[in-house]
Formats: sequence, C-alpha cells, structure tokens
Amino acid sequence: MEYVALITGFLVIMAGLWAIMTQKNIIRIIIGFSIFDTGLHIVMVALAYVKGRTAPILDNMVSVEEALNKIVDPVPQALVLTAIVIGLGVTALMLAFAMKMHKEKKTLDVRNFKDLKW
Amino acid sequence: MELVGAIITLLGAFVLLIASIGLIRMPDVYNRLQVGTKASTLGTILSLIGLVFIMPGWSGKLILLIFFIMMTNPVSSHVLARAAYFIKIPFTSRTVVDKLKVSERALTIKTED
Amino acid sequence: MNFLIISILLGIIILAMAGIAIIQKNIVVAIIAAGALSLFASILYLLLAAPDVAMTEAAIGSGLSTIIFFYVLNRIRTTDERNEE
Amino acid sequence: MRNFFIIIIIAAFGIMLYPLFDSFSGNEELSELASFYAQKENVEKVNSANLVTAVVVTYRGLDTMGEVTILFLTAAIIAFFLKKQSDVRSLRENTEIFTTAAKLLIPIIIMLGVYIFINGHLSPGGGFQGGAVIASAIILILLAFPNKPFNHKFFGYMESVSGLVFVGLAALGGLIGLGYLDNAILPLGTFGELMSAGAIPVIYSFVGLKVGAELSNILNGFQSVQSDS
Repeated sequence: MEYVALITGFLVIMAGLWAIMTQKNIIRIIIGFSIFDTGLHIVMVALAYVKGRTAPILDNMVSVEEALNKIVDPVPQALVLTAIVIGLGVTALMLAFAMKMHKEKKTLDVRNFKDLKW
Repeated sequence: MELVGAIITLLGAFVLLIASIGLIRMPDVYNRLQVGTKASTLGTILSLIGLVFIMPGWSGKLILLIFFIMMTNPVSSHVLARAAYFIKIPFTSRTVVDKLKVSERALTIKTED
Repeated sequence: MNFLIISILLGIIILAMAGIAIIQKNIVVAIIAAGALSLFASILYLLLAAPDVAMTEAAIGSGLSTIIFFYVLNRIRTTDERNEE
Repeated sequence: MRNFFIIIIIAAFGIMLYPLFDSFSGNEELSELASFYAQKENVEKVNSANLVTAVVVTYRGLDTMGEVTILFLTAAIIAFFLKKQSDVRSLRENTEIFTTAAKLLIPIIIMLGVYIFINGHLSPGGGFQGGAVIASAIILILLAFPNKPFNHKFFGYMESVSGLVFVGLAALGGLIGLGYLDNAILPLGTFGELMSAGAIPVIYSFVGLKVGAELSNILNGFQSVQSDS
C-alpha cells in the first residue's frame, strides 16, 4: 500500500511541476503549486507508514507498553500537519499577489509581466 | 433487529442509486440539483436509520448526524440554485414558469460605499 | 489485501484529478478538480494511518483553499466585466 | 520546442526521484527518533495519548512556533495588500432560509472546533484542525451576513493574546520546568483523561485560537473585495 501511495505522490509531484512550468495563466500556475504541495504531503505520509500498524494514538486498543510495536512513525505526520497550514497561507499570499498584478496590468498572462526582464 | 436495519439500509442505497441515475438523466442544472438533494438526503437518512437498528449503542451520534443532514443539505442546495440563477445559467427549453423573475426584491442589488 | 485494492483505486482517481486540473480549459473545473484531489488524498492518509493529517487536509485543502481560489476568481471576473463596459 | 525541454527536465526529475523509490523497502520497524518518542518512560513523562500532538507541541514545539509566525506574516501581508479598495461594493441580499440556517449552525460549528482542539491530546485533532473548523464557521458568517462589519479589533486582540500566552507558557516551561516548551508546569494527571498531559491542552487551545483568528483574517481580506453584479 505504501508503494502505491509513494508512486502516486511522485506522479502528482511531476504533474504539479509540469503545470507550474507550462501554464501561462497565473491562477493555473498557483493551482499547479497546490497540486505539487499535495503530492509532497502524500510522499511524506507514505514514508512514515509501517506495515500493519495503526495510528499513533494510544487508547485501550494500543496500550503504552506495546506502543513500540504497534504504531506508525509520528514525526513526519507532525511535520505534514504544519506544512498543510503553511501551504494554505502561501497559496493565499500568492493569490493576493495575483490579484494585485491583475489590477495593475489588467491581464493574468505571465508573458505580459516583463518589468524585471532584461 | 439486524435484518430490519439491513433492509432499511438497502432501501437507502437504492434511493441513492436512483439519485445518481437522475443526475445523469436530467437536462439542466436546476433539475439535477433537485434530484441530487431530495433523493440523496432521503437515501442518507435511511442508511443512518438502518445503522441505528444495527448498532443501538451509536444511536445518539446517528440522530445528531441525521439532524445535521436535514439542516445543511436542503439549505446548501437552495443557495446553490439561487447562485446558479443569478449567474444566468440557462434553463432547459421545457421550463414554463420562472417565479424568481417576478419577485422584485430578490433581484435588487444593494449598493454600499 | 482489501486496503491494497482501495489504495490503487484512490491512486488512479487522484492521478485523474491531477490530469483534469492541468488539462481542463475551464478554470472553475480545474479548481474543483484540485479540491477533489485534496479530498481523495485525505482518504489515502486515513488508509496510511494518519487521521490527524487526514482531518487537516479535508478541512484546509479541500475547504478553505478552494473558497479562496473562488473569491479571487470572482474578483478578477468582475473587474474584467467592468473594464469592458 | 519549449515544451520538449520541459519534458526533458521533468523526466530528469523523475529519474532523480526513482532511486528514492527503489531504495525504499517498506519500513518494518520505527526509526530511532520515533522509537525514542514511543518508549514507555517518555510517553509517561509527557502523558499525552496522541503522540502526534506530543511531537507537535513539546518535542517539536519550536517548529509550531515558527509555523504560527509564518501564518501571522502571511495574514499581515495579505491584509496590507487588500486593504485599500475604493470600489463600490454591491451585494445581493440573502434569503430568509439561508440566514436562519446560518444562525442556527454557526454556534454548533464553533463548538465543534473548540471540542476538536480541547480534545487534541486524546483523539485525532488539535489546534490546527480546530482552527480550520472555526475559520469555516467564520466563512459562513461572512457569506450569510456580508453587510455586517467584521470585528477587526476582536480578532486582532484574540490573535495577539493567544500568541503571547503561547510564548509565555513556553518560556514558563524554561523557567520552572525542564526546558523551553516543557509541559510539566501543570500537573500531569492520569493518562487518557481530559485533564492530563500537563500544559499540552492549554498550549494547543491557544494555538487553535491563534490559527483560527489568522485564517479568519485572511478570509475576511478576500471577502472584503467581493461584489455581486
């Protein structure tokens, strides 16, 4: 199962990268970025998985003594947890920039933004 | 007891199947919304009632879930249909009556500065 | 074994959603496909024994970020219409 | 031609990713760091049933602090960008059905968010999820009552006060506990009850309030430039 998730994550990352590099519309580039983000999260969660084990939550099913042999790795999950929230913040920031740029130039095509090109 | 629950759940699944067939068959957005909301609300509620019979220990949570579905599903589809009307998604050609057009108050746009 | 089949199906759906989000001409459909990708990814997280991450992804990835995309799209569309008038 | 180069670049990227997949042989046991966190004495030292929460709040608490700072910065920059909109806003009135349902649902959704982050150390959930749920309640408010003024002052105060309490509790752990962000400054309680795990539920609740306030600020920034017509 973790292999399937890993392959899916890699393919989604490559799809997001393709979208970032080929699209002309800024909103589409940002959609590509968010796809890329989701792919990275899938890869990280798949790397944390251990065969046949349950979530890292100790209750009456998983006692404290046998925690070492029954739970998956909690560290990458914690990192992904913060990464998702940061992803939302960064996406919102990019969209705010896109709105501002559209207000200045009345267009969303990246080929029209040449102010820093030399 | 479990048999009754299973039969009710199966009935719910059947209603959901009818809803999904209707989504394909219906001609325009408004009809699809109506089918999707009415049938899927009934189907979900029937499935949850069946679960109440199978697992009596969960009945409190399930009744709460039924309440939420009855609260949110019709309202969301009402708002969706209204939004679809205002961005002028076309009707099917067989539509006869448009009651929202008559209502003046619904069409006014409040401007503030 | 069952989980393997479900995860393969989910992987195919996720890749299809990514494809739709990239290829689709209509930008609204592309945004909805990106949101659906997040939703299916959250089910995959649940299978991979990460319920915390699944909750966060379902609430943020497919809820809030889709709404923000639509806000921006609506704003850009109305400014375009005003410029044409 | 350009697309051809991009295909080559992405293929190279895929070849770069392939060894990572090839050398991955499926974990059979926990890594060293994770088994340190999952040891019996360490679990009892922190006393939190949800190990992800323990990692997020105490072991890797500085990461959380940095994350909250990044979110604050993005919210501030977005508010700065979207502040001056001199356009006329024109909004359509909502129907009675929608506003009544929203009035009924908003308190319940906020209560669900609070439940999620108070129970973060026992069940899946925590500050980030609860904050996101609270932000979705705020979105319902913004959609149902668009003409109601958004209370910037309240959200600003909520955000700064919860940030200060978060940093203060962390520093208190450094002063009277074992180290920065130590959770043993409050009684640890019995394992698996609501009042357990020391300062973790308190800290995570304030993280949840802060995240909720920041996300609401971002959403309000985007909502304030909308108009129907």
